[in-house]
Amino acid sequence: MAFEEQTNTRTANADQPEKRLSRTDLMRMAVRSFFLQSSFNYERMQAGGWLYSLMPALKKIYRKREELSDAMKRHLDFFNTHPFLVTPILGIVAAMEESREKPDAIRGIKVGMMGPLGGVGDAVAWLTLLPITAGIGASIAMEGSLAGPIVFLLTFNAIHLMLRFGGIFYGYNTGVKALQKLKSGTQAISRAASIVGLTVVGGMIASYVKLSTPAKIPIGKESFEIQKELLDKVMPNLLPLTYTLLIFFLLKKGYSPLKLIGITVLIGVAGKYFGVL
Amino acid sequence: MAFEEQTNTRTANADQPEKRLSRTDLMRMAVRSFFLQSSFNYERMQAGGWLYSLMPALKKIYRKREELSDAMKRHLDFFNTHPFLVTPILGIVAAMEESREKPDAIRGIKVGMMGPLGGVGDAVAWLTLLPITAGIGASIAMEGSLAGPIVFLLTFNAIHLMLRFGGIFYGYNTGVKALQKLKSGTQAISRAASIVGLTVVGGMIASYVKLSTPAKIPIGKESFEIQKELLDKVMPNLLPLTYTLLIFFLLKKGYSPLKLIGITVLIGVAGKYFGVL
Amino acid sequence: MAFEEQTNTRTANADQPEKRLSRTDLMRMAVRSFFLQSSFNYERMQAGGWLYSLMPALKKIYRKREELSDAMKRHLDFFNTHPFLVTPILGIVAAMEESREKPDAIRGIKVGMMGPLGGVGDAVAWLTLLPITAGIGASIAMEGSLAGPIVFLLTFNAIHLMLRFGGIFYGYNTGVKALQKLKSGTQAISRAASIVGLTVVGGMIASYVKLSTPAKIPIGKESFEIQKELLDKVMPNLLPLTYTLLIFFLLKKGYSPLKLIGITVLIGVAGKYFGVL
Amino acid sequence: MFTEALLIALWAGIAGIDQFNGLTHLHRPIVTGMVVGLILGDFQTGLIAGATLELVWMGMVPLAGAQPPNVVIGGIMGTAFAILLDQDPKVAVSIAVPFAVAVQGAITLLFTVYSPVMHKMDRYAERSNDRAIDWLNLSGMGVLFIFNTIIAFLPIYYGVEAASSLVESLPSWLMEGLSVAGGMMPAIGFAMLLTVMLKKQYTAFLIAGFAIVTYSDISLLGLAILALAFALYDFYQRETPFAKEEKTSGI
Amino acid sequence: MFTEALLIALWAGIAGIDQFNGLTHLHRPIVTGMVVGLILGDFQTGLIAGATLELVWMGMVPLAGAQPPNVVIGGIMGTAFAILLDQDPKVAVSIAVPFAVAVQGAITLLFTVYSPVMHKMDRYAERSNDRAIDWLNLSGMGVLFIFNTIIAFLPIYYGVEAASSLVESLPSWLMEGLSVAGGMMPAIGFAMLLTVMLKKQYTAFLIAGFAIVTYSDISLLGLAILALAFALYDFYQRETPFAKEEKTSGI
Amino acid sequence: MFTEALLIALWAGIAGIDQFNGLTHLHRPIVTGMVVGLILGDFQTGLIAGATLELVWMGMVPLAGAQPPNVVIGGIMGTAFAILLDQDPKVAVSIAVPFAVAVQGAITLLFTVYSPVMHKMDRYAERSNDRAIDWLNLSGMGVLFIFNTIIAFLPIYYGVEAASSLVESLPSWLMEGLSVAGGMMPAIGFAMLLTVMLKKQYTAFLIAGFAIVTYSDISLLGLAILALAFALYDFYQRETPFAKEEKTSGI
Ligand SMILES: OC[C@H]1O[C@H](O)[C@@H](O)[C@@H](O)[C@@H]1O
Ligand SMILES: OC[C@H]1O[C@H](O)[C@@H](O)[C@@H](O)[C@@H]1O
Ligand SMILES: OC[C@H]1O[C@H](O)[C@@H](O)[C@@H](O)[C@@H]1O
Repeated sequence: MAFEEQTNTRTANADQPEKRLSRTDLMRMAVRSFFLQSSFNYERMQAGGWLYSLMPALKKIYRKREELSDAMKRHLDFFNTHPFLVTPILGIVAAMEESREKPDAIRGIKVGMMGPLGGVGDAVAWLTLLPITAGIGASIAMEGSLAGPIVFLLTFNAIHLMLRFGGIFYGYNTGVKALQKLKSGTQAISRAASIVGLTVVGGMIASYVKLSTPAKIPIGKESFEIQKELLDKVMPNLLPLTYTLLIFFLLKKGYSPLKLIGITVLIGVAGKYFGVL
Repeated sequence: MAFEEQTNTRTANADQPEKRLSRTDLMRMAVRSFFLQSSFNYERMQAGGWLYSLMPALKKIYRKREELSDAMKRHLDFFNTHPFLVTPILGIVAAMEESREKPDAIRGIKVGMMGPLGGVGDAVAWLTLLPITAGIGASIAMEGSLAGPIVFLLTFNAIHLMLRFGGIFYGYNTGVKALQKLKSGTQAISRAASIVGLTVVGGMIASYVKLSTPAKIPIGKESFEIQKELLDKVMPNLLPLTYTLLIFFLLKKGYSPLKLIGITVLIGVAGKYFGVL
Repeated sequence: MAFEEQTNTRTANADQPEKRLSRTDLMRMAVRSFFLQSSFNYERMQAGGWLYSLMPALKKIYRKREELSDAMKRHLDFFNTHPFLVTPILGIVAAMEESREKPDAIRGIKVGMMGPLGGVGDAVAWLTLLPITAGIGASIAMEGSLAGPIVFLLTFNAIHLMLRFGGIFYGYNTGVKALQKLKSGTQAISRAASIVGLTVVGGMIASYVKLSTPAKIPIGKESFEIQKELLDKVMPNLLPLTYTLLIFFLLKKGYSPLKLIGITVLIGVAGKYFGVL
Repeated sequence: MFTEALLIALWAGIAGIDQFNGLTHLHRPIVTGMVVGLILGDFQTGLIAGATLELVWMGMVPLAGAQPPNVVIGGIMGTAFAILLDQDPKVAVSIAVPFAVAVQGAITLLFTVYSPVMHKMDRYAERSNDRAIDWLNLSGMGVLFIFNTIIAFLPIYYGVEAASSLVESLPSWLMEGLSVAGGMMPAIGFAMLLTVMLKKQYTAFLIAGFAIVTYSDISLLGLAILALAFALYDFYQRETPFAKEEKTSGI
Repeated sequence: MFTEALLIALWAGIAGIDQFNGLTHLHRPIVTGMVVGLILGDFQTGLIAGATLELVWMGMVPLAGAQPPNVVIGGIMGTAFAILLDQDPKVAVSIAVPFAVAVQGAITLLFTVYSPVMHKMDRYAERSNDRAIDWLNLSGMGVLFIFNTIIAFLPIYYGVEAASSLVESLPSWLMEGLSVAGGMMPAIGFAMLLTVMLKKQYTAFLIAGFAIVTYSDISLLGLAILALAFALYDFYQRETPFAKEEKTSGI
Repeated sequence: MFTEALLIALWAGIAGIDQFNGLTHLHRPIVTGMVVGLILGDFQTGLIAGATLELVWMGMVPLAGAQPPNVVIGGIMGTAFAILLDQDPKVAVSIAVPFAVAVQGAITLLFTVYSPVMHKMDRYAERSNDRAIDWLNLSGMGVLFIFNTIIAFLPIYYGVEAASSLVESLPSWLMEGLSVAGGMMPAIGFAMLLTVMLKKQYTAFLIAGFAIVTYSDISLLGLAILALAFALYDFYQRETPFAKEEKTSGI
């Protein structure tokens, strides 16, 4: 791997003044990272926002005009990662720029990190943190309590801000060594997130998908309520679970979510019309 | 091991027309396997039913009278396995007969599989699947709902039929290779079945064994209800658990179930007579 | 390690009459061990009680006055271990004295065992067994039932006596071999005890720490009950958990329990005064 | 009464076949109890007595050909007499046992005397007469059908009256005691299961199942689902140790 | 009505910015529903409709830049129309979808036509003009604000009346059917989450979560805490195998 | 009052012995509370005050000879005064603490001044006088008995009246505040347990126990049983890795 060489290069530059970036510089980069996607486009995605976020570091490091211009051009390449996890990359790249690593090394690290961090971020933030906090918030809001949205915003952003501001210092201070820690930590975090996330999704299927049948089969004077006397006996929430799994398999078969929304509307309306839903 | 050689033998016979048995032949064998125990006896156990089940394959493979007679005689040896898991053996043996393996090899495989599959089948079908499905069915039936027996028959036979019909194709298509997969799968399945089975048995002890005492100790004007104020405080279902464990240890010590049924009747009647049960 | 040599020494002494100590002798030692701490003092801690407990063995083994006096002096060294786990050490040491092991070997074993068994005993008996049995007893007693203290005394002492009386025979019969078993068992037992203990402590925090706020925020004619409409929505028992964790961190920071009791009294009184508790 | 006795007997015949052939398990008390209840016009008692008997027979399964007390006749007689004598379903157990034990012996005998059939088969095999072997094999079902039909018919048709007057003459505490014993009886089925299933490394699950049901309102299916989830976790836990999983990980 | 429509539109503008910048997620239906409810004077319906829509959009998150049906406009329109047309909050879902899908297309288009901005940046970088780059980057927010404001304002200000008379002319079973469909809709969100999250070794947890909630009264937070405890156990279980732990042990 | 004070004092003497000898733990507040309640004719309050004090003393155990606030005198004084002053059992805690702390110091002193006894023993050992050593060892119990009896007797016999008039003169919010504090007090016992028991790999269980009790109706024993089941699973999980188990498998 190329890592070792880079670290060597860095040590070789030990005569360079290191750690010129101040706490404030790093904080400013973290704050700017909130605007990572302001000029999002399908040509280079977050490239504009990346340069915007890195600017405070570049301006401090490269005092000469040409050097700065060079660096800026280098950082307008295609870039895309998870917006909450951009800060560790910013931190590492800033540290590397500061110790004048070779541009190719910097580009390598940048590209090598953006993919995995994008994936992990999507898994942890969009697919676990968001469903859990929003799910809990929704469960409170459903009862008509203002606490729902508040709990959601507070818990979600507590972690959001921790990632952003923690990430920049972690990346800058640990430098390329952070990479190896990330590597082993990533796997464990994904697993833990999946455990918690899927448990909660299982619970949400049981509590939020509403589907039951009012149908009755008349037997003499009495009548047999299918929901209460059969389905609920077998397992409560049987229909919600079945329907969710059905949708899941249709999605796997390539049905688009939109089509499935349409089908759901049809089933709901027809079911009501015929008195079975 | 002898396996490798057999496989070689088989490949050597590659000029033989393979896969002559049709889907229908295999299906007929699976259906016949339902009558595996029709002539059950303590001399050779399922031998008659085994030959009966294998017949469709033998007739297709051995067109000459003497060959057929030979094969039939070979398959009247002692045989006994779990009735739901006979089909994988039928499948493998049919495949071997078809490729004219040596009779000794076939007999080896047959005998080598019937024991382990008998044990696993007893553990999984009789001691786990049956208690769980029947237990769940009984819990519904206890409330007087028709759904009890129905749920039992449907769930039990869903797996029953899957094993039978899945097994024959699995055995025939995978041939002797199936053996190795079985070997590693068996262990994991037994473990999973034990986990689920014992959890449910634990639950059934708590919900089905009915044992409590109406005895009261008078203290002045009031009275101390042993069940409610002592036993239930310590642990609900304490007596059912204790009694089950007692029976368990007596069984381990060699008491026959019949004797324990007698003892239970005595305890019940005497307990009622003396007002402590 | 010195173990192997000792075992050799012992075998070398095979001409000595072994196993002279009777069941009664061992029982008497176990009974005497109840008074292990009767002369507890900060100079040699349980040394007096140790000699007192070992006396029946020494008197049987050393018939000559000088030998006995020698042995007694040797066993007045500093000694301290967990009082419930002293018996395995008594057993091993008695077995060693009986086969006339070298005094240094005996002292080595004694000192080598008292530390670890002290630690394990504290972890298992004082920090797990006691909280669990007392916690369960308290939960029953809280409802005003006599069964609370009884259940506590019975369950606690069942294990207490098992350790004492089981330990002496185990130690004596297994001899120094017991050491190796103890070594691997200790770890597993500590882990299991921690699992059960901490689960129960978690449960006790939820059921025994009483802390809630009656404060309301008036909104127009209505009022917003902080406890019911916010805290309980987020999580029941939020305040008890928070307070316990707070105390925990203060203890870690070096606050004395006494100071924290004082602080708690202050908070309680002030909270009541200002109507927020 | 004749019609009912006949219908029950026919059902016993069918169940007797299913016990060894087909094995759809409609011969288990949970099903036969309901059917007998239907025939005798007391569906509810039939269901509940059947469910009660089912639990008692839980661990009594035929392993390696060994016959436990007969579940078919036990289930049918227990339910039928409980209904006809107007007793608590739990009393069914004490009634069922003597029948079940008697038939256990009879079946064992049957499987012994059926041995000569094998020698006949040997001879047919010699002549490669597969038709004859087919019939000889299937013939066992006829024997089972006739056997069970008769065994079920006689006591119900001839015995109920006698039993009824016997029961009336018994003191009430005796019948109530039998009912108490019936409630305890499932302990035997479960204990038998445990003798076969319980290994020390699985004790945890027995304990957990007991505690969860004792301290919550979960149904048995709910419990089974939870246990399944745990078994799945355990399975993958053992399959993919961390080191291995980690090796395949990204970045 | 003009004031309300304007306020909602401005809020849509803010939420539209937050969707890509800031990402505090005040743009999610659970928050916007409440805000729209406040503006329209029906706080409760807003909260509940928002929560309902939140669940539907659960799995619809932007992965690798791909846009799902727009959550901002979907959430706002769904809630606003549910309140203004006086419908069951569950009906909000069927209303929200067409808007959300239309805007999904519009945003994709926007991100495409925004590409030339990059070339401008290249030129500014050449001249190391960081100020210009700052402004160019931030400009996107203005576009999003204006876009969302307009898209939200028009249908509410001009469309409610028409929609209202339309709804009145519809048979009641249709609206009730939409409400049923709304109740089923979260299944889609959850199924989408599953397509991304569910690997076979995690099935256990999906099952456990479902069973625990089905058979107990636990809240989702309680469930999440339990799951967290399990994840912690699992984590340390994998980290310290017994052998290793044992080595460090005492005696 | 004299009789009661004397009985309590004698009980304190016995409990004081049990604290270091015997260790049957009848000296814990859960038992002494009940006994004091019996003596003072208020069994219920005694039980509940004892249980409350038990929880506070939960983590305060003697490790390596270090003395925590004295559990014997704390438990007895707390309960006795709560009953005699007719206070909420939770107030018992605030009363108990000052006594317990004073006696903690006294016991530490006692164990220090008891050191010379060892030198006497040395001399008896020289002469192999085992009888003398027996008596010398057991003598400590007498000291503990007398010490605890006196310490318990004096405040109860002489102090209640003064305390009673003091309490009456106090504002009600003060006593109620003490009761609130008493309710919070177990947090200290639990936190002390945690400082010794909690390692990071066990956090999972603390969380799980808390969540299970918070979100269900399980009793502590039920929880302990569940935890035991888990510990058993964990134990065998670590003992038999799959590979090994598989090797011994059949076929
Ligand atoms: O043990 C294997 C097998 O043996 C016999 O064939 C019968 O008892 C079956 O019920 C059993 O499954
Ligand atoms: O996949 C990484 C990343 O890609 C794009 O930038 C957006 O879709 C983000 O939401 C996503 O997190
Ligand atoms: O630590 C071991 C041991 O030390 C002292 O003897 C006492 O504090 C005991 O309670 C403790 O168990």
